[in-house]
Amino acid sequence: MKAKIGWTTNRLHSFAGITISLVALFCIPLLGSSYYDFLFSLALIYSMWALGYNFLLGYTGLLSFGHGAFFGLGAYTVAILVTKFSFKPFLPVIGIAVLATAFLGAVIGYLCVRYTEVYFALLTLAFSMFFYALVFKLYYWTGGSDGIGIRPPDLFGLRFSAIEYPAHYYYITLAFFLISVYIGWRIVNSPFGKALQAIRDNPLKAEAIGIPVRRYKWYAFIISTAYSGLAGALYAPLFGHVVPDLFHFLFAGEVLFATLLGGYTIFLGPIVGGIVFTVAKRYITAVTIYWPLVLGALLVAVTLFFPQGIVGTTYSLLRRKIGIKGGE
Amino acid sequence: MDGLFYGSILYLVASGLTLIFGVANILNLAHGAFYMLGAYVAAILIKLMIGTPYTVIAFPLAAVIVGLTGIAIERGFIKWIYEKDYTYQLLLTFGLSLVLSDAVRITFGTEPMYVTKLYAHAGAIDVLGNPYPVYNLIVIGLAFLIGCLLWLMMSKTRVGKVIRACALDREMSEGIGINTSRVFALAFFIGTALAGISGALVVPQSAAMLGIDADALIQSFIVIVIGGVGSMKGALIGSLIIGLIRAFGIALFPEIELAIAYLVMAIVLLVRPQGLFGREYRAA
Amino acid sequence: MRVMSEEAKISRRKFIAGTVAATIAGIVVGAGGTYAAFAGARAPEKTVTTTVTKTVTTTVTAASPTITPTGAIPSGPIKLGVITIFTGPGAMLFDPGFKALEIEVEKINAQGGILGRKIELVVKDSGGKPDVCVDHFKRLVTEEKVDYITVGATSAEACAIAPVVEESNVLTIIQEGTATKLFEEVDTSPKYVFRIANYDALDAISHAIAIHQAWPDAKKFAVIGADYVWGHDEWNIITTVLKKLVPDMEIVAEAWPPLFSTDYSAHISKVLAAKPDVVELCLWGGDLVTCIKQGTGYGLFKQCRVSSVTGGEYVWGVGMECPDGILCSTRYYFLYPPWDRWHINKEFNEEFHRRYPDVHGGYPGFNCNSAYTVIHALKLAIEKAYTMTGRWPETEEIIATMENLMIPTPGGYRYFRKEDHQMLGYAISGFTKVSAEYGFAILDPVWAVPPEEMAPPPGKKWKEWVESW
Amino acid sequence: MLSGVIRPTHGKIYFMNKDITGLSPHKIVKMGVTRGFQLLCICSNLTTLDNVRIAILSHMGRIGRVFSPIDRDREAYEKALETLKTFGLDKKRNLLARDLPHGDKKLLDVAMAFALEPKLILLDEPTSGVSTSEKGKIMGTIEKVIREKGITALIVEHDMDVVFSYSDRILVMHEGRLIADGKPEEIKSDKKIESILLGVG
Repeated sequence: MKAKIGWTTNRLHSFAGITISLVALFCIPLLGSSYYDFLFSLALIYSMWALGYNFLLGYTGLLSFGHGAFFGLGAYTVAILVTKFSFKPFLPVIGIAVLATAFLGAVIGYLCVRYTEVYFALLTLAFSMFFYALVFKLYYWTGGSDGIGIRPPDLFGLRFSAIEYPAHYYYITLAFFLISVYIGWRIVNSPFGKALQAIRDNPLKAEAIGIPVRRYKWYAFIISTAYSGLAGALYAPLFGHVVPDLFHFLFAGEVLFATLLGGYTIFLGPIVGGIVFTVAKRYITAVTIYWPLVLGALLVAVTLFFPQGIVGTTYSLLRRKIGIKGGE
Repeated sequence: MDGLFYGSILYLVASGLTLIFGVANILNLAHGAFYMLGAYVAAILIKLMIGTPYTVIAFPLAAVIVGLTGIAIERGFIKWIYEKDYTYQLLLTFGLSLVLSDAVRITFGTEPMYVTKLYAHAGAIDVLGNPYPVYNLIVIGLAFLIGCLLWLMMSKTRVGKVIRACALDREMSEGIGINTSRVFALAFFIGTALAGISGALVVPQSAAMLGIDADALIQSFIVIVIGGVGSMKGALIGSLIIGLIRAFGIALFPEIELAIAYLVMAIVLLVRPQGLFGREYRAA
Repeated sequence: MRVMSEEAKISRRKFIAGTVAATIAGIVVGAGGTYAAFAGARAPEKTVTTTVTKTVTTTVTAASPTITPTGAIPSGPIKLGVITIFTGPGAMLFDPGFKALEIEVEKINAQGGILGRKIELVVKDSGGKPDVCVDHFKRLVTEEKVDYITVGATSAEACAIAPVVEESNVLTIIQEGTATKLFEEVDTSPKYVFRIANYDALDAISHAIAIHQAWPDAKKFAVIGADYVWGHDEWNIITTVLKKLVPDMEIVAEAWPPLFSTDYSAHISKVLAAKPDVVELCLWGGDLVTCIKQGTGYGLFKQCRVSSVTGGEYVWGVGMECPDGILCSTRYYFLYPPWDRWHINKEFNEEFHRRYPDVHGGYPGFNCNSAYTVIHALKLAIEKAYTMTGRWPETEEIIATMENLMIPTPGGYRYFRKEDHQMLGYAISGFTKVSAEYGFAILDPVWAVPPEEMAPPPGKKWKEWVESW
Repeated sequence: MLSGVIRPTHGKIYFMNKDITGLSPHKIVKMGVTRGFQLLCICSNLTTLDNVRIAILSHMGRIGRVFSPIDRDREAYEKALETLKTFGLDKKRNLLARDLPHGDKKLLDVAMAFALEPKLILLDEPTSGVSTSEKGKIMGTIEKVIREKGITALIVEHDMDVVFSYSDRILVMHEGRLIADGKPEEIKSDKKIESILLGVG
């Protein structure tokens, strides 16, 4: 609903929607279950990841199988800084992780954005598996297949642990989440954001009206990797352990799934998708040992029957029922 | 020699993947699951038939069963998304791969399935003073034979021409009265059957176990990218290259052997995205 | 160093004599009554349907429980959280173990449970993924409020979960998760974490000693090892020990196939080209089977002597074609202690074989022994603590009891070391020999190394200890 | 080739005495050459307004603004609205481009080219796929705008009615060669060209 600012008739709806969701998000720790704090911290992290991912998939039309690697890179940067260098101040650690990821994203992206569709997907897959193999092999730095266990970094001298004080961590995640959403929303609605959408719809035309297509794709790639890096950096202290699996393309499949589940044509889609995916996945794995089957079937069903995702489908329904206007 | 065997298996998996991509323009992420299914089905069949002269039939039978599953999946799911964005195609096959591999686990259990006798009975022969397993030679020969048959079918028969026409231009082929839908189903049958037979051929010298699907999938990605996505000849050359990289990598630079293959894939994509034998790549 | 290596060179006969003594002691205690209750064979029950949350509730009220509770016992069942692996390649290791756990829980429940409380299993599948494992753990503790937890975990999972356990104050027994660094680095003074299986360093040290004893003349060693932390760690420890035992030994070749490879020909060729005396196969599961099969084709077993640190139960998969004379080690072997001398083992094997003739070659593997040990250690500790407190013991009281508790397991007596909560058990080694009776290769002769011979003293890292020989 | 999408194999392209051979398309646009497309070429999931607006922002050099909301740029908004009005599309500005009728889509395509305030505009069959009745309307609109703003337009067209009714100068190409160059009246009266046109269609 946030996405519809600009249509005065819908201002009220948008305002109400934003307020309700903010209040709901703030209230989660009041449920009093440290498990839910943990779960929703994770959900917000996935949301941020999907939001960033959607800059490529939804707004630029590029499907990447390599975003697990950037997520993993963020997580490993934090883990290595904290354990190998004993560098613990929270914000700088996160900052360095994001910068490192964005830098690598810039290098990889520069090579990848020349290609489209399946070739782009395959190239990102190749790079991500290359890093996977490296992380697996560089035992001294990465702990190989066992990964690295990390103690959480400090925030303003406040020692927090993901297990003992999950509510703290939840609010930290929420703060990052809100900032990311705000920045993301500004970018999407900026001329640059529109230019990306033009590239997605019609790269030829975009070029013809003077948009430097390849350079903008590259920027979009960097932005989305920075988001992945942030999500990964927040993920590491939450779990207290990172493993090379994060770099695997199957892990990147999760963000793809989350984005699609929410609906990638709409700004709100991946945000909702990230939350729903996380909660659903954790729930399904908890109740059945057939969870790969259920998740796979869910993915198939979404692809075939709800290609617009949750938010997209809801929008269409709303539009038909009560005549709310506007798309994007 | 060692690279050749690995390359042969890889060729069979990858040619199936590349055939499906070439004809139906679908990058089938569930291909590894079909390979795993082939291994399990073959293991069951061989166990049933072992000791009888019919054991040999187990391999083609496994391939046919996997191929039929392939058709069923194609008709049931994939058929609906040919016209859609490639994003949906990747996602759908990704979902299918999860479902299929979990279905394999539920059906066949978590234990690896071993097949005894066949590999050992084939024995070993002397090659340059070192023993070499005959079974490996059989597989290499078989892969070569299947490769030849595929080539003959594609270039000489009517079916092959129809398939190639579809691969080149779907709408045009429809225009001249080809039932493309049926051709796509056929491509899926052949493609998945190839995955099935390679899975089956691995069983006697290894085992049918969970987890072999992801590896097969990603290795054949590397192969078809190097060879050229959609090119049958490319699959052959690509698998030979990967087989060799692997054999030399293990001997010379074991530390980074795995990473090298991915790096080669990335470099080929960057320098020549259409692969060594692929059709011209159009940057849209 | 001299002193220890003298001690280390214990003859095979001495090992056997040692274990015979231990087993006889075991029989005396065993006959004492704890296990008499289920001496009689029961008809196999239908497997509990593997659905959502497995609730094992056997309503059979059989023989009276060993201890009749008198004090305050909470009503309602004991909730035991189980996180193990049913999906993915790791499942082959832990699925049979879970079956063994189910068998034992059914048995205990049939006898009235622990102090009259039935055991209810709350089962989760981690798929071998550390993040899922941690997630399940949190859910089990905070949402499902289980009393105790057992984790059938990989090394990575164990390392990930141990710090979480220590902060959540729930008694957690890890079955495998045998990373050496778990108690050496990750969790140096465990309180709530216990681990059953002999960890990697014990496996490797005992195996290295066995290699040296079996082939004292061997100088040139090579390895084909699974390319992940476990494989590299094992080989590192084995060679460190061998270097102490054979100062002029050399490593002539190393080949590292990734996990779950289906083709080892290049690795075998590479190793053979270096002409080693002994080739170590640091592989497990289907990988080991595949490698042995292909090794036969390449004449591996004709050209050199072969050993495997995990061999024991995995050579079953090779069937009757398994070459004789592979030196295999393992954490538990189904024929050891021999059935006629240690009836727990006989019972355990027969029951498992009756119910699951097709699972894991039809006989329990080392994870099954671990799973058995989990539930019986818990039972013994609770009952023993109860005799002192007169009420249902607190977790801390159970932990205090469990430290240094002697537990009869199918694999002989085992105990938790107080200092690091590591259970110590015999390490088994033996030579393969195909057996028409079983249809696969068994270990014959087979012998055991007692923990005192191979376990670093508490608080000491394996490396310091081995270096100090 | 002129607009830079395809690189020429040989020869050079000059625009206003500058060599633009092999420049990337967006640089050529900066120099004042824009194009419309034969096949429909608009961004169908953006609104009509946004389609034109990004073209305007691109021309104003503000397309790279990452952080300021597009709606806050009044100047771009006004300009976009003005362009839309010129093409008679202002009533439909909040519709998604894919929901426009076909003729309007063609107009939008051209409008985006105009929004760039070009010196030279290349139009490739602006009326292809449009019904005969609509052709006049579209061409009329285009002609009006071109003449008002004094833009040179290079139009490729097969429809002879369109060609003869709107052109100032006609170049006839046949099998890759230039065979005639002149005013519509001259071309019309040339028998040789007529035979080719009739023969080829």
